[in-house]
Formats: sequence, C-alpha cells, structure tokens
Amino acid sequence: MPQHAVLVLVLPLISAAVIALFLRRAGAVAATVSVLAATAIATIAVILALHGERFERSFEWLRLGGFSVSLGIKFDDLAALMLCVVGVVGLCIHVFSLGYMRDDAARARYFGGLSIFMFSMIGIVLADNLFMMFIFWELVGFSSYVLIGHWHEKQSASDAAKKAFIANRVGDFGFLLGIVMCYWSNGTVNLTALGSQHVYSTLIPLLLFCGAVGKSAQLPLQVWLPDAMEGPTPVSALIHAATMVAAGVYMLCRIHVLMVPEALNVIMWTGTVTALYAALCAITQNDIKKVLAYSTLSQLGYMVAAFGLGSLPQLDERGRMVAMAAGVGAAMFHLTTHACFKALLFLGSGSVIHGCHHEQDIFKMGGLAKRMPLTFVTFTIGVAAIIGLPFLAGFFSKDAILFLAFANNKAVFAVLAFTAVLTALYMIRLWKLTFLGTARSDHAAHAHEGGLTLTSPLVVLAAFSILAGYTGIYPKVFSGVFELIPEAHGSAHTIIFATSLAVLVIGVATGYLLYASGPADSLAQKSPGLFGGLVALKNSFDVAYNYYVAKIQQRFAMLLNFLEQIFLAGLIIRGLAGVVGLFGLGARALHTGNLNAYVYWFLFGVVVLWGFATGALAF
Amino acid sequence: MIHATLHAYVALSAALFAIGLLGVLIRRNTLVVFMCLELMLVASTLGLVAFSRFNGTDDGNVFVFFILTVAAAEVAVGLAIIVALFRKRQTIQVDELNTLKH
Amino acid sequence: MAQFLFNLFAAFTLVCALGVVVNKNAVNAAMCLLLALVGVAGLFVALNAYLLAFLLLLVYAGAVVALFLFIIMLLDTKGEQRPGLKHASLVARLFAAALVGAGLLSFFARSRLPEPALGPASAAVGAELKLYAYQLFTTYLLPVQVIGFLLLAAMLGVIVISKKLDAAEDAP
Amino acid sequence: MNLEAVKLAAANNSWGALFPELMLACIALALLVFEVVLPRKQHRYIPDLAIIGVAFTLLGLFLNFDSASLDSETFNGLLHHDHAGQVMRVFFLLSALLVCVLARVSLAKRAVPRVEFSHLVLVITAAMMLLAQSSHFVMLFVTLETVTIGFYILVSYFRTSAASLEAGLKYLVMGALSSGLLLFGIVLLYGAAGNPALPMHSANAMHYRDLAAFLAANPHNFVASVGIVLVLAGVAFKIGAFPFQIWIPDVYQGAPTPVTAFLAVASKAAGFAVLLVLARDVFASYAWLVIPVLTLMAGATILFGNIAALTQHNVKRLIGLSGVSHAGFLLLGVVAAASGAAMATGAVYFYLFAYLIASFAVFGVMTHLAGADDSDQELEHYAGLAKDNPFLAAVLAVGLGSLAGIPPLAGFMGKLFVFIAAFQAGARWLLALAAAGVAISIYYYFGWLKAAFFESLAPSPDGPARPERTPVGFAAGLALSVLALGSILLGFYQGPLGQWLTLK
Amino acid sequence: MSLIFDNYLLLAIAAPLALALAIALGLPKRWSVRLSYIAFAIPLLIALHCWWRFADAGQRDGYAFLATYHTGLGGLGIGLKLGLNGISLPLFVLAGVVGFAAGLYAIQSQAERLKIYLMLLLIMQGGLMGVFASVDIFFFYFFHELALIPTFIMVGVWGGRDRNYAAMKLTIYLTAGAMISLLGLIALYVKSGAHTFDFVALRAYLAAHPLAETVQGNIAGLLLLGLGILVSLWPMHTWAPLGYGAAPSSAAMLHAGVLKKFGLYGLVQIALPLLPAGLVHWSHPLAWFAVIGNVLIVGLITMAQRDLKQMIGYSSVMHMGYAFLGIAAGGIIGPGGVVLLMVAHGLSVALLFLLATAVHHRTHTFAMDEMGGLAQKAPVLAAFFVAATFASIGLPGFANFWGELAIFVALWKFSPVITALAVAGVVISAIYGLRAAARVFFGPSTAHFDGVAARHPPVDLRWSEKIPALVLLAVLFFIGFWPKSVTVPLDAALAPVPLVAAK
Repeated sequence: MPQHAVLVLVLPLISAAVIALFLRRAGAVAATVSVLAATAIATIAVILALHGERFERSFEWLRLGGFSVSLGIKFDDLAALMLCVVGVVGLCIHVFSLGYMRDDAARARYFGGLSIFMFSMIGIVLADNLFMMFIFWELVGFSSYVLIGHWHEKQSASDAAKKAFIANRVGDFGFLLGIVMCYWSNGTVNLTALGSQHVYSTLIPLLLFCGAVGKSAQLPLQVWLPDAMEGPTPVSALIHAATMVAAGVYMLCRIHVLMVPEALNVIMWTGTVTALYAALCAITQNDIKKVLAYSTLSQLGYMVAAFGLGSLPQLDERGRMVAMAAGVGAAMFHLTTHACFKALLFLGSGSVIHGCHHEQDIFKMGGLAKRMPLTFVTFTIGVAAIIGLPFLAGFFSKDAILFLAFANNKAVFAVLAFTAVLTALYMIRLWKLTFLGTARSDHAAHAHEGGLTLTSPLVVLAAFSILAGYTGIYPKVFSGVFELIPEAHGSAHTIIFATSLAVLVIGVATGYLLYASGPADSLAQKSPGLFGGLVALKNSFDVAYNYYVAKIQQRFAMLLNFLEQIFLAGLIIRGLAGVVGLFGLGARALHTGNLNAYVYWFLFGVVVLWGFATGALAF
Repeated sequence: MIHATLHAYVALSAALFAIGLLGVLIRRNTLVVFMCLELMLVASTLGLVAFSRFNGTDDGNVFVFFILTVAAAEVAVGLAIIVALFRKRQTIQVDELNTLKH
Repeated sequence: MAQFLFNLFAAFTLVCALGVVVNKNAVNAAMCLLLALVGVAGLFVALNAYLLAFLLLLVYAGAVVALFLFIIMLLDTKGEQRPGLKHASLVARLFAAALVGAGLLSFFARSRLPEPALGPASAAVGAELKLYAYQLFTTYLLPVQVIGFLLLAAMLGVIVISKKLDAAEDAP
Repeated sequence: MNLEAVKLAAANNSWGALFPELMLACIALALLVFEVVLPRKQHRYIPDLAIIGVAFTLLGLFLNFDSASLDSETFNGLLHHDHAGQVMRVFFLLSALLVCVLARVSLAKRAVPRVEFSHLVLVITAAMMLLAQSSHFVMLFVTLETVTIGFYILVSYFRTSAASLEAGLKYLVMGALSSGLLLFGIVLLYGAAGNPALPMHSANAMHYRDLAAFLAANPHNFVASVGIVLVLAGVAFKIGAFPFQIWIPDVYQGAPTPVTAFLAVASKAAGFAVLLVLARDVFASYAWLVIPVLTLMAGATILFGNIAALTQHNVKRLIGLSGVSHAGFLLLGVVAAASGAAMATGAVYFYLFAYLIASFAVFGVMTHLAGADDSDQELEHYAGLAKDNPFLAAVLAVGLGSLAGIPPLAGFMGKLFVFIAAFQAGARWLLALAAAGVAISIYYYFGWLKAAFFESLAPSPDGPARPERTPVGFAAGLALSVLALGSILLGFYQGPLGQWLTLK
Repeated sequence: MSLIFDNYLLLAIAAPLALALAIALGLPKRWSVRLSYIAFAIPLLIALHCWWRFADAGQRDGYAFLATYHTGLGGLGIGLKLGLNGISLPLFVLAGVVGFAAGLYAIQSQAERLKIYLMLLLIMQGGLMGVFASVDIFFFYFFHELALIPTFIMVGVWGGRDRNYAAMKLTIYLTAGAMISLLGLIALYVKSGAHTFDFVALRAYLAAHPLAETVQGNIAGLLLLGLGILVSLWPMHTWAPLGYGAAPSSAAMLHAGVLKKFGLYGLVQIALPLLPAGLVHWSHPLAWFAVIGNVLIVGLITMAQRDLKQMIGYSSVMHMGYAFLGIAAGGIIGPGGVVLLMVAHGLSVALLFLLATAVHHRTHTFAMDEMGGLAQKAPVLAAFFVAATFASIGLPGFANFWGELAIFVALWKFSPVITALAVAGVVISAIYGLRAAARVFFGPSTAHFDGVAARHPPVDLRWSEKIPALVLLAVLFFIGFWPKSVTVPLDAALAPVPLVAAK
C-alpha cells in the first residue's frame, strides 16, 4: 500500500513533467494526460482509503550534521479523508476544465499547472513532517501563482497571481520560523513524534498558524483570495474547494497536538472575525465569482474558528472524561462538505460564465434558470447546501460548528450565527439575480448549457453536496476523523436546530425580498449608507495594503536606494576616489620642474633623517 | 681663538657643507649651484683629511684623490651639459629650466 | 702659530664660501670659490696633507674654477637678473637657511668625538707621496682603474654632448 | 708600508675574480677601437657587437656561476664576492643587454652617436656590478660615481633635445647633491670608526666588516648616526625613495627611453643591492635608527608613488612614479631584511628580477611607440594599440599586469614574497599601506591598459597627431616575446630560479 | 592514457588555459571557436566524472584525486596540490556546469572580437576550475586572481552602459578585496608557523599548535574584510550591481555565478577549520551586517530597481547575505547550507543573467518599465525566467531552497531574532522577484515594446540560449530533488576530519 501512496504523489508530478517537457504545443494530449492522471489519483486515493491500511514510511532526504530532512508519508484517517476529498473533487474539476478550457491557447500550461497543483496538495496531505509539509506548502503557492496568472496578458491576472504568492509568503514567514523553532525545541518535526512528546509553547503553534493564515486566507492576509478570481473558474474551484485554502485548515488539524489554549484562543477569534468580515463583504459584490470567493473566506473562517474552539469533554469507553479534539472533527467535517458544495458552486458559476460568454457580473445576468436548467438545479443544490438547508451537507457540518461554539464560547456562537444569516442573504441574492427574473444582457439572453464535460461534474458534485453531510454513510475507515465530530444531544440539539432554522429563514427571506431583478444593487439603492460602509469595509484592507506598499514600503525602498547611490556609492566611494584623485593632482603639482624646489625636498628629507639620528623622531 | 681640535675641523667641514647646501638651495644660476656642489665635496674632503690626520689612518687621504678626480669629471660633464643647454635655451637660470614638470 | 693659521684659514674659507652663496655675480662667485679652495688648501697644509693641498689647488683652482670662469665668460650670463623675489620664495629661503643653521648648531653641539692624541706629522712631502703611490697601486688599484674608465667616459660624454652634429655619421 | 705588505696587497688583486667586469671593460674599449678602425659604413654594426659581447659575458657568467672566489674577499677587502653578487651581475648584464636592444630601436630614430652609447652602457654596467659587490666605502663611492656620471651623460644623450639636456642637468644637480650627502656620511662614519679613543676602532674604517664591528661596539654614537642617515639619504636618491624621489618624473621624462629603462631598473637595483648590504649587515647594530628610517621611507614612497601616478598622462612620468612605488615595495623587503626576516633578501632579489622583466617589456613597447620627441609620450598615443599592433599590446598588458602584481605574472610572486617577508618582520602597518598602494596602483595601470585596449583610435582633428609607431624588428620582437613569456612563466613556475633566489 | 587519468584535475584547469594560450598565439578564428566547445566541455565532463566517482575514489587526508606538482617554491611550502573534498566537489562541478553554459552561450553570442572574448572566458574558466581544485591555499588565491582579471577586461571592452566606470570600480574594489584577503592568508601562513600553504599540512599543524584566539580573531577579521568585499558584504557591495549591470552576459554568469563564491568558499573551506575561534569572534557583527545590510537594506533596494540587470545584481548581493549568515551560524548545518546555497545561487544567478540578456535581445532595453507582455511573444523564455526567479527566491524543488532552509535552521540556534529578520528577507525576495517577472513578461505590452517588436519581431528562446539555460535549470532541479547528491560528501567533509600527522 505505501507504494500506492507514493504513486498517488508521483503521478501528478509525472503528468506535469511530461506536459512541460513534451506536450507544450499539444494541448489536447496534455489535457488527456492530466485528466487521466487525476482519474488515477482519485481511484487510487479511494482504494487506499477504503483498504483501511494506515502506515508511515519515510526516508532521509538531506542530512547535514545532526540536521536531517526526510521525505515521508503519514497515512492515517485524516490523510485518507483529505486525500479522497482532494482526489475526487480534483477529478471533477479536471473533467470540468476539459470543456471549460477547450478553446484556450495555453491549454497545455493550464493542465500542467493543474497537475502540479494536485502534486503539491497531495504532498501536503501525505507529509509526515513539517519540513516536507512546508516544501509542498510552498509548491502550492507556486501552483496557485501559475494558475491564477494563467491569463497573464491581463494586468489584473498577473497582479493577482503575484499578490497570492506574496501574501502566502508572508504567512510562510511565520510558518517557517515556527517549524524551525519547533525543530530546535522538540528535536523533531515529525508529526507522529511530536504527537508523543513535545515542549509546551505558545509561540510555536501561533507561528505555525501564520502559515494557515496565509494559505487559508484568514484575516489579515485574506486579500489575495478575492483577487485570485482572476484565474480561470475551475482554478478558483480547485483553490477554494479541495486544495490550497483547505491546506491551512488541514495543517492545523495535523498539528493540533501542539496547540495550547492561548494559541487556540487566537485562532478561534481570527476565524470568527474572518467569517463575519467576509460575509459582510460578500453582500456588496456583483461579480459572481467574487461573491463565492467571499463566501469561501467566510466558510474558512468557520473552519478555523471551529478548530480554535478546541476540544469537548467526552466520556471514553471506560467512563472517564477525556478531551475530545472536537475542533478537528468539526473543522474537517466542514472542510469536507464545503469542498463538495463549494466546488459545485464554482463549477456552476463557471458553467454560467461559460454560458454567458465570460460575463461575470450578476447584474447583467438573470433568467438563466430557463436557459441553463441543469446548471440551475445543481447550483440551487449548492446554494441550499451552503446556507444550511436542513438535510443537505452544509447543514450538518455547520450545526456541528455552531454546537461546538455554543458549548465553548457563546460570543463566538453569536457571531457565527449572525454570519450564517448573512450567508443565506448573499447566497440567495446571488442565486436570485443570476437565475431568476429576466435576462439583463445579450450574453445572458443567449446563454446556453455547456457540454457533457461541463455538466457531468456538476451532477456528481450535487450528489455529494446532498450526501456528504451524513456521517453515517462514510465507511468506517474514516472513523479517526468522524468520531471527533461534536454532536449535539438533548436541549442543546434543539437550540442549535432552532437557531439554524431561524437564521436560515431570516437570511433567505431578507435576501429574497430585498433583491429585485434589476441592473442595480437593491441594497445600494435602498440604503446607500450601509452599502457604502460595507464597500469601505471590504476595501479597507486593500486600501491599507496598497498604501503601505506604494507609499511606505516602496518609498522606503526608493529612499534606501537613493541613500545608497548618493551616500555609499556617491559620497563615500566616489568621494574617497575623488579625494585620492585630488591627492594625486596635488602630488603631481608638487613636481614644479624647478630644481631649487626639488632641493627643498632633499632638505626636508635630511631634516627628517636628522631628526631620527638625533632621536628627536622615533617610533 | 678656537683650538685646532678634531671637533673644530669637523665643525668647519660641516659648516662648509652646510653653506654649500644652502647655496644649492637658494641660487638660481646653475653655474653657481654647481659651484656650491663643489663646495660640498670640498667640505667632505676637508673632513676626510682631518679625520685621517687625527685618527692616524691614511686611507682617508687616499680617498681624497678619488674624490678630486670624480669632482673634476663631474664638473666637466656638468659644464658640457650646461653649455649645450644654454645653446638650446639661451638660459641657465634654474627657474627657467622647467619644461619638464607635472 | 698653528692655532692662528687654523683660525685664519677657517675664517677665510667660511667667508669665501659664504661669498659663493651670496654673490649675485657668477664671476665673483667663482672667484670666491677659488679663494675658499685656497683656504681649504691651507687647512690641508695645517693637517700635514701637503700633497693633497697641492692637488686641490691644481685640480680645483687650476682646472675646475678656470673651467667655471671660462664657461661663465663663454655663456656671458648677466648674473641672476630677476624682478625681485616673491615673498613665498623669500620665506622659503629664510626658512631653509634657519633650518640649515639650526642643524649645524645641533651638529656642533653633539658631534664631539673623543679628541685623539695627535700623532707625529709626516716628515717630508716625498714620504707622503710614496705612501700614496704604494696605496694607489696596490690596495686601491681597482678603484684607480675604475676612475680611469670614469674619466674616459666623462671625456666621451663631453664630446658627445658638445660636438657638432656630424650628419653623415649619425644620421638615422 | 714595507715591501712585503705591498706584495701581499698586490697579490690580493685577483683580477680573475672580475672576469665579467673585465670582459665588459674590454668590449667597451674594443668598441671605441672599432669605431676608429672600421670604415664609417660599418659603424652601424658596432652596437650589435656590444649586444653579442654582453650576451657572451652573460653566458660565461652562467658557466662560471659557482666561481671559485665565491664567499671570499678580493682586492684587499674592496670587494666581497657572494651569491647575491652573482645574482646582481646577472641582473645588470641582462639589463645592459636589453638596454642595448632598445637603444638599437630608439637611437635609430635620431642623429646621435651610437658607439659611445654602447660604450657608456657597458662601463656603467661593469661599475654597477662592482658596486653591488663592493665591501668598502672607497669602492662604493668610486663605482657609484662612475655609474652616476655615466648616467648624467646618458640622460642628456639626446643633446638636440632640450628636454633631454634639462633632464641631464636636473639629474646632475640632484645626483651631485646626493653624492655630497653620501660622501659626507662616509666621512663621518670613517671619522667615528677610526677614532682611536673609541672601542673597536679600526685602521681600515671604511671597510664594511670593520665598520660593522665598530658600530656594534658603539651603538649610540651621534656622529656615526648622522653618517648613517646621510649614507641612507644618498642611497635613497639612487633608489628613488621618498623624499629623494622628486627628480624622478622629470628625469625619466627627459631621458631617452632606453636610458629611462636603464635608470629605472638597473640603477635602482644597484641602489637596492647596496642598501640591502648596508641595512642588513653593516648598519645592523643601528637597527634602532635604520629600521624606522626605512620604514617611514617605504610607507611614504609607496603612498607618494602611487598617488602621484594616479593623474599622470605622460607615460614616461607615469612609469617613473610607478617605479617610485615599486621602490617602496622593495624597501618593504629591505625593512624586512633589516629586521631579520629569513626570506627577505631573496624576496627583494626576486622582486627585482620580476621588475626587470616587466619593466623592460613596458619600456620596449614605449620605445616602439615613441615619436620624434622622445619625452612626449602621452597615454592618448596608446589609443587603438590593441587593434593596430596586437603584439605590442599583449606585451604591454603582460608587462603592466606584472608591474601591477596581478597573478599569474611574475610581479605578483615578487610582491607576495616581499609581503610574506614583511609580515615575518612584523611590519603590519606598512603592509596595510602597501596593500592600499597596490589597490591604488591598479587604477593607473588599468588606465594605461584601458587606453591601449578600450579606447578607439579616432584621432582628434585639433590635437597633435599621434607619433608614428616603429615597426617591431626581429631582435626587439624576440626580446619582447621572451620578456612577456618570462613574466608569465615566472608567475606560474619559478622552478630552479625560485629555489635559487628565495631559498638559497 | 594514465597520464590523463592521473591528472584529471590538472587537465580540467589546463585545457581551457591551453586553448586560451593557443588563441593568444594566433589560432585562426574558425578553429578557436570549434575548439572552444571542447575546451569548455572538458572541465564539465571531468567535473561530472569526479562527482560520479567521488565516493569510490580513494581519499587521502580527506581529499580525493589528490595530485601534487612542484613549481619550485617547495621551500616556501607552495606547490600546486590539487584535490577535491566534499566542500570543493560541488563547487568544482558548479564551475564546470556554469562555465560550460557560459561558454556555449558566448560561442553562440556573435560578440565582436569573438576570439579574444573566448580567450578571456577560457582563462576565467581555467582559473575557476583551479580555484576549487586547489588544496594549496596559495594556488587557491592565485587561480582566483587569474580568473578575475579577464572579468575586468570583459566588462571594459564588451560591457554595456557605464562600462568604463564599472570596469574601473570593479577592478579597484576587487583588487582591494583580493589584496586584503591575501594579507590575511599571508598572516595565516606566517602566524601559523607551519611554513606551508598546503591546506592539509596547515590544518594538521594548527590542530597540534592552535593559534591564540586574538591572533585568530585578527586573521579572521582580515579575511572577512577582504573576502567580504569580494562577496559583496554590505556596505562594500556597490561594485556588484554596477559591475553586473555593465558586464557582458557570459562574464556576469561566470563571475556572479562562480567566481564570487571564492570568498565564501575560502571562509568555509579554509577559515572555518583553521580559525574557528576567530570566526566565532566575528560572528555576531558579521551576522548583523549580513542581515540588516545585505538581506534587508539591499533587499529593499532591490525592490526599487528599474533596471533588470541591476535588479539581478542587487538580488545576488542580497542572497550573499544568507551565505554570510550561514557562516556566522557555524557548526555543520550553517556552512553546509552555505555550500548548498553557493551552488544553487551560482546556477540560478547565471541563469538569470543569461535570460536577462536574452530578454534584452528581444526588447532592446533593460528598463523594466519599458517591457511587459513579452510572455505572449516568447512563452518559453518567460517560463525559463519564471523558473529561474522562483529558484532564486528559494522555491522548494530548486536547489536554493535547501541552502536557505539549512541556513535558517542553523541560524535559529545562533540567534532567533536574526533568523526572524533573515526569513523576512524571503518575503522581500518574493516581492521583487515576482514583480520583475510580472513587469517584464506579463500584463499588456508597453508602447516601447510594441515599437521594438514591430521593428524586430521577437522570437522565442533560440536553441543557442535554450541549451545553456536547460543545463543550468536541470542541475538546479536535480539538486532540488536530490540534495543528498551534494550533502553526503559535504557532511563528511564538514565533520571534523581525523587529523593526520604533519609531514
């Protein structure tokens, strides 16, 4: 079985290498290779997971003195679940891309990028130590750079790619420091070894969490994620559903043994604030993908908050109270369900965009339900799932989180519940403006359903979105994760259920009633102040960062450059050279050509020598 | 009355030498400069002869022979150069002989 | 007597030497040099170096100074005509003179060697001559040979520098 | 002085020990004889005879290198023959050979007698060879004056050129002045060392060994101290050490280029040969005086030479000032030798050889580039040399590179040895100064090469035309090639020469 | 044949030098060019062979392929002793690889006066092979200088804008640096009392008679200062961007890629084992200079650059800061990381210079503001450039990452604060690297570029550019994926070598 795991890891790399080296001009072949690889990955992933064998293997990759980095696989239930999610959702996205990117000139590069993305993500999933995880972590950043900047001739795409990578690097700054610190504090970065013994430290988990902040786009590094919508839509799906952003949450779950309450507290609040902030931002968006992007942010906030909420006391078999890592369970559960419905939503939006000839503004759509029925139906399922309509996937996972919050921190619970209202609000807004009403543009009027490659993933994912919430249907092999999901019982169950329903109803009703099918935003018309405030809130980070980059960082750099040119290279070096040159001129001027003057030199010499002879001069 | 001691001779020789040096320093006529140089050589010979006499060794005196010969040769060559230069430049003033400078 | 002669010659030499330095006229300077040499020759005599005194007069007074005078006449320079010294130059000269004077004084003060007991003066001029001859042709034979070449070289040099161009021979 | 003593003294005059010098003297005389005897048409070949004669002398010297008189004194203690003396003989013979070769090129351009030039070069060479081996101040003075007066004539050899004559006059006045200083110094030393009231006084006070013994017994005699510093001043003039270096650019510029080369290399080397013996052996007990003096001189010389050369445009003045800086580096070696560093003496000799080879390569190029006015050799004249005459440019590059002390050229090895020796002697600050000097020197050497390699030969319409370049003849070409290759080879592989010079 | 097999290292040095000499002596151009392929290939092949056979080759005193040649200075303890150990091996290979790439590129470059250009490059190549193959410290320095001289000439003759000033500044700076380090080496020679430049003997001698700490400190200070100038330690770095900005591509590749590593190599190979206490004495100032100066200040300055080549030059200066940090950190991990980084940086910066020149051929400018959108016309060039950029900013999968990682790990033990500052540099390098790539290749094309493109329709990377680039990239990848290929011998060499008695 370990060979299979290695195979899963290597397959996409081979696919990427083959495409990069040989298939640069053969887009169709490249696409086929990539999709075949994805298929194989999904298949093997599922087989691996279901086979039930859990193992760890590693071999040394680098050694310098006592420092060694190993390349290893830790395949436990968590990894198995994540691998399945990545594989299956990834496959759907691959298939969808076949149709979506059919006419793209750089199709080979695109599919190569997808493969390298899969490779990087699987590497994170399988990594048995933090160094290896960091390596693939960075590779994920690189992959996202390639894919987001796929349409590099667009300035915005190029900028977005750059921004994504740099924001991730900022997070990795902490992540790497955390790893190094962890290495020296604990003597190891092997996840299993850390689980058995580690030093109690607040700094290490917080530093490591920085990585998750970057990758999972938590506040304050969330800015790259909405911009990342510049990439092709399937890429957005990939980034938002199964890979990249999920990596942050997954990583946290991997290292939850290192967590201490103080760190968890920070993590919890970060997630909570992110969830609320993103939801508020989402309301003002008119780009279909941007809305989804903010919703992703919001949902990631949920997951991170869930993780940060930490453990619940629980009775074990022998009747003792033990701490159950409920945060991990809730986060992973939500991650899984979210992967399904968010992929569905993005692919659905891709289908819409594809149908509308790359129109992304929801105010220029409308009435697509009739023209794209399959997309409409699947998209609706997705929306229902995300807003937590009972008995769909999102309902269960969100309830688990709300319950955890209710149990551990009421304030967080309140915020998350309010966020859920907003979620319902903006999703309904999106849904209504896109599919209902009448077409508000030519593109929308002439929209059409895509081919089989576009629709079949939608159907598959819609099915998952319905089913993924039922923990019972999962095989026993994932019990390591699913046993950790907090479940409400008794009165708590009632409260949570009621709350869910309440927020759902409020959100949906508000959304449905507030927004009318029209070319302008109803909220903006009815309450410009609120709308403006939300827009300003949304922009605040970008404004601040842009100000920092353009006005502070860049100016500081220019100042340093100026100082270097003027002072170091100019005044000091050229000045020194000039002074020496002046001495040179002076020395040259001493050669007056006059014999008498020259004799004075001799006199001078004799006087100095005389001084030495008399002992007046000495050293 | 200064006694004709060794020290007196040495001092005299040194004084002659110094006068010669001063002449080389301040005179602008190359011929006179030349004379002052000769004066310096003569000062040395005086010292040599004095030392030779007082120390009771005679190789100092022999050395004077060589010095006189050398001085004569030097003067011959020097004057030849001065004459040739005068023919070229119509001057033997030190401060006008400065085409070579800087 | 010897003391007096020493003082006389010493003072005479110094004064004449100073005359070389301060005399504006080159001819006068040459004459002063001649006199100074005579003074030195007198000192040589006082030091029992009769032959050297004679040679000094012969070579210097007879040849060198004559040559100087000859050249001065030949070149017919009109002294050191100058529009007046620049201040800087004057200051430099005074400074140099002061420096040299100070050095001289310091030398006087510190250069005292033990006074050796003066040995007997050589009996006769002839004995001295013989001694020099022996020395020059045995111990110092090599320098004498070298000096021979030096004189030859100097002679050649004077010829090369002074003689008229012989186009036929030396044309490139 | 009885007859036996006279006989003994006469018997000590072993002329056989002076084979090379006598050879040169005979050739020099023979040249004059040939000039008288031979018809005028044949005169042009006479200088070539000098070249051949010197070459044969060199050969003879090599064959008889480990001569029987090695490590002995001859001529009643006037001369001391040792290994270093042999090395310097080779050095001066090589210089003479190269000067004669350069003179063939240079003198051919003007109307000047040529036989006498060769004669003088040979006489000077012989005198320098004796100078390097003398162990007595009389010998020192006589040979030194022979060299100096010979150089007066050579410097003003282009008597039709005012510059040459002016240079000659300047050299003469400064030279005579320094001779005066040197002589007075000798007199004082003689007087002090012969004083019967002082311990270890000597009847032969001008002999180095006796003088050294006297100095050792009287370590703080004022008269002797003054004598020493005056002698040092006289020698410093010859080597061009600060502040007795001031005449160098003027004289170098005015002198005919081969003479400049001779002056820069051989005369300087002669000074160093003397200085080494004096500073290391004779004045050893006055190290308290000699070492500070030489240290100060070395530092100031390095600094002044390099800084003054920085802005120089006349290449003859430039090479003169660079030569000053080399004198500084060599002084560093002398300081080390005087301080007792084991390898210093060999280092100085190696440096001198490297300097010889490199300098003559550069002077060879200069000779070929010099125009009618020998003193007017500007950096601009080198523009486009690389394209025009790659051979000369390459030789120039190697020569300058070696002078700059850039590996893999011989000059670098010389500097390295000297630096090691100086470090052994503990002359840290001097070394730091030397390092700074090397860095500065790169600027002007590089500027020269830049002119030859990087600048195009676009002639400026208003400026004076570049002088006609002499085509490279066979002999000069051969000599330059050997010099360039020698510089390279000596940098890579020192072989027996390295062992011979650095390790005895 | 045994003549060849026994003298491998000498052959690698001599082959380029011999051809250079032949060209100097007037080899016709046609043959010069043809033989150049061989002369650049021989060092590469020998280097690869040595790499391949290193583990099996017998080792003496920690060195394999040991051979000694006498040059007449045996009495001074100087001899041409060649050999490779785990530290020099990767750099020897680096020199072979980068030299080959630079050579290939130069041969195809159609530079003016190609013959002389090749001659100089061959001298450089020979010198470089010599630097890393020398066991004798004297020859280590000697070959460096030999390789350095052609750089000056190449900058001065074939350089771009400001070439005269750049050549002059480069010359003086580097000569001063070399001079100071020479003084350091002389000090080591004299103070050790071993009377030898042979590293093995010196190490054995010093192990038996260690130098006093103050002496070590002084010598190490000299070496750090001198080598610091050569490696562009802040604030003695200003020659580097200027020089590289002006240098022709092959010279920049060889100098920035390989020759500049001389200083670091000297510190790791020579100073660390011989003067451990001396380096420890300086480690804190060194680290602060490196992190504040090289990493942060120069990093920020790099962000402000508008000229592509200058930007690469500055980035190279910045990365040298990491190398100094590794040396300051000491131990095995730090220097090991330094060696890894040296190799990686050598490859990546050479690649960047090559590609920058390729960009210039297509845009006729180095000003990044005037470029843009080149990726549409030359996607392969863009891909290479992006790869090279990511390599240089330390993306895993490329060799650079391992070097930086090891240095950071080592540095934490030295000082967590400095580590944090150093890691911040990683962000900075990402910013300027990606910004440059984006400005040059992505986004819509600028008016300037449109104009140039109209006159000279840009083509994608030619094979003459692609092959050298591929060679470099392949090695970067190889080490990135299989770092053990470098670290296994390195680990052994950095670990204290069992002492051998001085002969």
